[in-house]
Amino acid sequence: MPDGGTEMAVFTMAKALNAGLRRALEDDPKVVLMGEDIGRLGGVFRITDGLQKDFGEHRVVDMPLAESGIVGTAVGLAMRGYRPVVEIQFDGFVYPAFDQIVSQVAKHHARSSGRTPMPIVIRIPFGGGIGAVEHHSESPEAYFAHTAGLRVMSPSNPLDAYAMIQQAIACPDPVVFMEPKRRYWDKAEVDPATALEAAGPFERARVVRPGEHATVACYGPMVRTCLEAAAAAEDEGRSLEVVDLRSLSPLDITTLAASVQRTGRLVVVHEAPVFLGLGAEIAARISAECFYHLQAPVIRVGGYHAPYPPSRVEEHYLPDLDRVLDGVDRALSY
Amino acid sequence: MPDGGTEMAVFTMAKALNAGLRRALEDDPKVVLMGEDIGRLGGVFRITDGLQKDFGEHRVVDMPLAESGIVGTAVGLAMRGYRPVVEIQFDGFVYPAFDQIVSQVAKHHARSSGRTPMPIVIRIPFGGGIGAVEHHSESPEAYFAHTAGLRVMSPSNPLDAYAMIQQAIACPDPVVFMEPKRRYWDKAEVDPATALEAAGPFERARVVRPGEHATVACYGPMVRTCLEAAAAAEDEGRSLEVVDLRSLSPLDITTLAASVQRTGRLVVVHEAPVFLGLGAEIAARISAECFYHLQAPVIRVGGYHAPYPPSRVEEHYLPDLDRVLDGVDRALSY
Amino acid sequence: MTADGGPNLVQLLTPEGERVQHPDYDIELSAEELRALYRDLVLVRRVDVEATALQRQGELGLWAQLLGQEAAQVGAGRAVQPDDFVFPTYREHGIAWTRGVAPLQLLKLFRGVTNGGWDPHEHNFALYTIVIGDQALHAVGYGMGIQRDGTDDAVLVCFGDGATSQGDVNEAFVFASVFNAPVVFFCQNNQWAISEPLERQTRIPLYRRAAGFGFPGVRVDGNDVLAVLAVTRAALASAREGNGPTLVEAFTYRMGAHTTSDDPTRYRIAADVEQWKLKDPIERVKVYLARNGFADHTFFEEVETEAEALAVKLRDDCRALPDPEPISIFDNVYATQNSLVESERTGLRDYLASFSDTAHAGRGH
Amino acid sequence: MTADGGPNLVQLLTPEGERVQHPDYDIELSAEELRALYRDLVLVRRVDVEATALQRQGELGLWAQLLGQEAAQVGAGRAVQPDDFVFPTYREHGIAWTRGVAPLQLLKLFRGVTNGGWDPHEHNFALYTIVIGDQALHAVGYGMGIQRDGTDDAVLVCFGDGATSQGDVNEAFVFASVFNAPVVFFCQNNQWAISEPLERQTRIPLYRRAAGFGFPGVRVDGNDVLAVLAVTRAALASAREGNGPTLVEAFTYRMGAHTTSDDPTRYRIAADVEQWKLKDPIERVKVYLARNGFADHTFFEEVETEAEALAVKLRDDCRALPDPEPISIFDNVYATQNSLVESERTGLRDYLASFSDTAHAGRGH
Ligand SMILES: Cc1ncc(C[n+]2csc(CCOP(=O)(O)OP(=O)(O)O)c2C)c(N)n1
Ligand SMILES: Cc1ncc(C[n+]2csc(CCOP(=O)(O)OP(=O)(O)O)c2C)c(N)n1
Ligand SMILES: [Mg+2]
Ligand SMILES: [Mg+2]
Repeated sequence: MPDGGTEMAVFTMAKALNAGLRRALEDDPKVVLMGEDIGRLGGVFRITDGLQKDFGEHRVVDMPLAESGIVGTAVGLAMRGYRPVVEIQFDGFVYPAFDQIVSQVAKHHARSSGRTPMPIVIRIPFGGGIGAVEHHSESPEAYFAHTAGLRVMSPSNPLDAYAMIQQAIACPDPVVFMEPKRRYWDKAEVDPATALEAAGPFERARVVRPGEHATVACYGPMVRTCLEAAAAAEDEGRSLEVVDLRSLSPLDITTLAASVQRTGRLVVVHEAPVFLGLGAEIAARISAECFYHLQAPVIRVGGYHAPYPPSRVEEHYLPDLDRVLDGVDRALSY
Repeated sequence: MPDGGTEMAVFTMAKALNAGLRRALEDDPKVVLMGEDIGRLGGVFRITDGLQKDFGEHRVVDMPLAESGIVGTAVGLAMRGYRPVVEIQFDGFVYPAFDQIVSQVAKHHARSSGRTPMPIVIRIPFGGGIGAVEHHSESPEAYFAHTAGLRVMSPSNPLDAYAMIQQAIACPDPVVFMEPKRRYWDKAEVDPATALEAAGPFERARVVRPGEHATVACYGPMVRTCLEAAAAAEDEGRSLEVVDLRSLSPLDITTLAASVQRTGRLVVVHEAPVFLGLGAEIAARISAECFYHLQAPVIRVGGYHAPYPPSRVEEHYLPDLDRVLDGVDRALSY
Repeated sequence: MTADGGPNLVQLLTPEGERVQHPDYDIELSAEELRALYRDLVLVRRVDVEATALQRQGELGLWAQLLGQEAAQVGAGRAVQPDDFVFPTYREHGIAWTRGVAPLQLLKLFRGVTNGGWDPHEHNFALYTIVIGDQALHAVGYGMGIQRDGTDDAVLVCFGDGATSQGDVNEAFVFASVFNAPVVFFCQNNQWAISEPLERQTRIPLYRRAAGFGFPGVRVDGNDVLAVLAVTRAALASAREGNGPTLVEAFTYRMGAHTTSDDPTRYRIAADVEQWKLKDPIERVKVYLARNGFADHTFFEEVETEAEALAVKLRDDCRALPDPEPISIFDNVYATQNSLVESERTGLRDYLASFSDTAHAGRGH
Repeated sequence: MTADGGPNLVQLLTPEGERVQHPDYDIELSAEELRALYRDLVLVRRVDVEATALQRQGELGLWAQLLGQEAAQVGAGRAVQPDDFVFPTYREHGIAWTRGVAPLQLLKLFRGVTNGGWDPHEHNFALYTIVIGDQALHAVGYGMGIQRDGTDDAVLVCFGDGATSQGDVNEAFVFASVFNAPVVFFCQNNQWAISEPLERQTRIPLYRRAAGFGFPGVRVDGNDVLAVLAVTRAALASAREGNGPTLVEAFTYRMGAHTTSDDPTRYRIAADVEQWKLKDPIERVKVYLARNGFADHTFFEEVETEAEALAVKLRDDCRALPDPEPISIFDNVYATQNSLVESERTGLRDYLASFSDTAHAGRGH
């Protein structure tokens, strides 16, 4: 379970999210947290630890066990002027709420000609690598990114987690906020006073490691994996530029294309299945925007077209350092 | 409303589907049709017209108004050895069933190590162009194609409709069967005796018009549009090859790549939003597989990243002949 | 299920226009108030008839008729206070009327010039919800907002008999009862969900569903505007007083087709409809008003004239409604600047501009 | 909500091991049958304890303990006939036992070597369902299949108190009642949905939910194996006879953590658990057997020995379970040949083969 960090400056991602939520609750009395087990328990990942105690049961609400109900009531609260922040317990449990998300949350602002914004944040701990049973390791982000009206974003580190959760809550658009659960316990120095500025606008991708020979685009849990791969590649004399996308809808194609125009090669990495995953859209766009610059096709490294497998074999499903480097090899073999 | 056709050989797509369902009901006593208003009314599009009368209320079942319930009970019937064919009334009403589709229908065969197949067909009249109110004109196929365990297919003409619905029902895999509702009243000659053979395996794309200068890939409602565009292009001296994908998951990339390797150019057309639509996956794959053949980036023509608009403006949302030709122009401008 | 609503039906005005008493519900209305209700009923019906005609003339893509449900809607709508909030389905033209939403606003949606139509906050009347049942949860969430605001407003949410099968509606029952939310669930049981009779949704009267969730349910004669007003008022008062939700089942009948796209002759017999004609919601009020001297001939004629004028104006205004601009497709997809939308908007703008030079709008046509 | 289950609780054996009578439910069991139930209870608890230990030792990724719910599960499981079909949640180890599913099969899922584990058709026991409530609809559909087959089988579907809030469970109530499906809804109300107490899901006793949908609901002492057996048997018989669904609420308590990942000290007080310890489902049977001479010391010892042997074997077998082959990821995604899966399978196979030449499995490590 997450370590709160003893020094103010060192945060796990879990603690950073907790601190970000706390700030949002303090800053705006309209912020309401809703979810299963987020009160006394503090959520199964303890992201909301202590918040119900400090802000009360009206602001941090343990909801009946029904995701559609949670998101649907969040819509109603938003109509009444609240800013609901919904926690979905695990990725695989968001689907009962799919109708409310796709037909209501995503579309209501447009339907109302801009009169009724839907400032709802839907937090989803996502992805695998934690040895869990079925439905606890999925990466459903493409469903949401394909849905107009939703923003989709994913932090990869404590600083972004702290800043982006606050930005997401402040944003009048609905945001599906994909939290890389296996990175919840990753630590980093965060200075709350400057974090928002340091993180920058949430719509911007970030070059987290500059390089020359190929660009690696990734987000959420895969950023650390790709950084490790880039470090390993350096030993082999290959210089990889790693881009943390941060925003999955919209995509910051400008930043990514600028990188690819320099390196001439792109590998996209995510845990979600490759088929119609984010990598498909990125490959389609970059193949068009960098048509004369690409020296190799865009290589996609990701999950397979199969249900997420039992945990004893998940390491073969998930892209790891070796698979990323294999993708880089393929990109460089052209 | 659909015309039954007076000659045996001329079928509207609606009638072809009706005839295909009738054949399936006759051939296999385990086939059960389930949906809203599919009994006496024959469905809002009359696809099941007369079937309850002829096969009884146990085989053609008017279900309570709840899509999750309909799909969820279909799962149970499948477990008991039945072959449920579910009608979702309109595209925008499939989302309440999303959890059952994604977490149960799609995954159960794998979960059970192959012991319990899910031979369920989910028929969805989809797409726009019929002047309908919100939620009645959507193209949600990418959500399903991204989901491992589901097959997704879409017929574009009466012959395929007649054959593919039977193939889908006979298939032990779950099939999301996307019916292009605005083509329900398109007519064609169908010989029921030879139709299944004529249609060929459902996993295969079909070159519906050969051409030289560019390939246009499409499916469902857009096939007619693209054929019309190809005819218009011919007047301008451009020869377009039109490929009807038919199967959206899996994609018949072999057939498509063979075409693109000849023409050097590809335009993908669908009504669904471009962002993470099927065109993204096709562009990503073809850009890789035909890397040395493509003389232009893959051009995608499709719906916009916006909720489906009110009907008085839908003609500007939907790809039409001109937008297809504009896409072709762009492909040829490289 | 009894066609007459069974022994527990709350009724204050019989189909014959007789005022009857009920032990639990009563209502005192002045002649003026009674006349106002009658006027509502007539105008609402006239709007509905006109809209149906406009659809036949091709001015609307679709219309969902309320014929037969006027009393249920006017009764409920007039029970609601200005600061209360109402969540309608797609058939709540009568309630819309009571919330001050101009009929033309409703037509916009069905004509296809908008997916919305009015300002929900101006009227405290949400946009029509087409996905069956979704709004039930919105209502509960809105009610939770009221609880947090500490005001004594209440919420009325409409849905049909068919909607009671949806998971979302039942989840709304759970959430409302657990949170004791100030919500009145107003179910217009018009006996049909398109072609499916009530028996496809339930085997017991719908009002009894509420007991399974621990809150009261009442069945009221949905064709009796007085009873609906009284029962809904009481339910709203109970919500306001902190007693949580109530389910009101307005027992009525869909006299018309489901929508103008529907053909009810395929699934129901004319005799049933004839039987319900005898329970017309307007006729009984007219008889009651006339018989008791609450209104005279002139009044009835004035209302007819007003209705006619309303219809004429509606027709003209409807025909004059402009189509949206193509580029409006991208309006309000997001509340903030969005690079994807911007690039697609620019794409469409440029594309459209490419035609403006040429004489014809396209090459293919 | 009363901690003792309230006045309508069906009980045949008190916590003190006293056999009591109930006007509506009774059961006659031979000494042998009673001993068999006791044996079930003890073995099932022993398996649960062993699995919990295996999780602590790192052999399982997770375990969902049934501690405290043995009587509910054994009672229900023994009420089911061989040709009936059972739909479990993820905690139904006791019912699995009664269906002849070897405990090792259950462990496979929690160890992470499969997402399933046994042949549902061999045992007429569906795979565990993790998504709360989904299986309720499967059960109704299965029951509709039974109706079409014309056999007199019935279905038992399990879910928890938390699950009663899910739309799917309530839709299952609607569908089962409308189609009069032969389904027994078996709700183990263990008072908790992870950290949320019952009050988060309902404000009235759960068995009363059924009345809202028009079918009977019964609350039974879930720690009383005799009462659960009697009530469930009656409900199944009713389903078989064509009377449709029944909701059985087994009033019990989750004595352990939600799963081995959970820490209940964060949300509940030890005193509550202590109170429920006095209602232990096994102890009361033991007292009853001993006091009435239905079993002697030797029998109790034999059962202990058997339990111990079972645990030892389970431990050994669990440790010996092989991990799946990487390439098995692609097994059974489809029942037919699929070009996408084939190409990805080939890709992974080639990729794995690329390492087999080199001494080390990868470059990074
Ligand atoms: C989720 C969903 N499924 C299906 C439909 C199509 N549909 C529109 S109205 C309707 C029947 C609704 O019946 P009821 O709830 O009784 O309301 P009524 O139309 O009778 O007022 C159906 C099935 C829909 N709009 N939404
Ligand atoms: C749709 C869904 N949402 C959330 C979860 C996470 N979850 C697993 S068990 C559980 C609580 C279930 O409570 P209850 O139904 O009472 O069953 P119990 O665990 O007490 O046996 C939750 C919230 C889930 N598995 N599925
Ligand atoms: Mg109705
Ligand atoms: Mg529980």
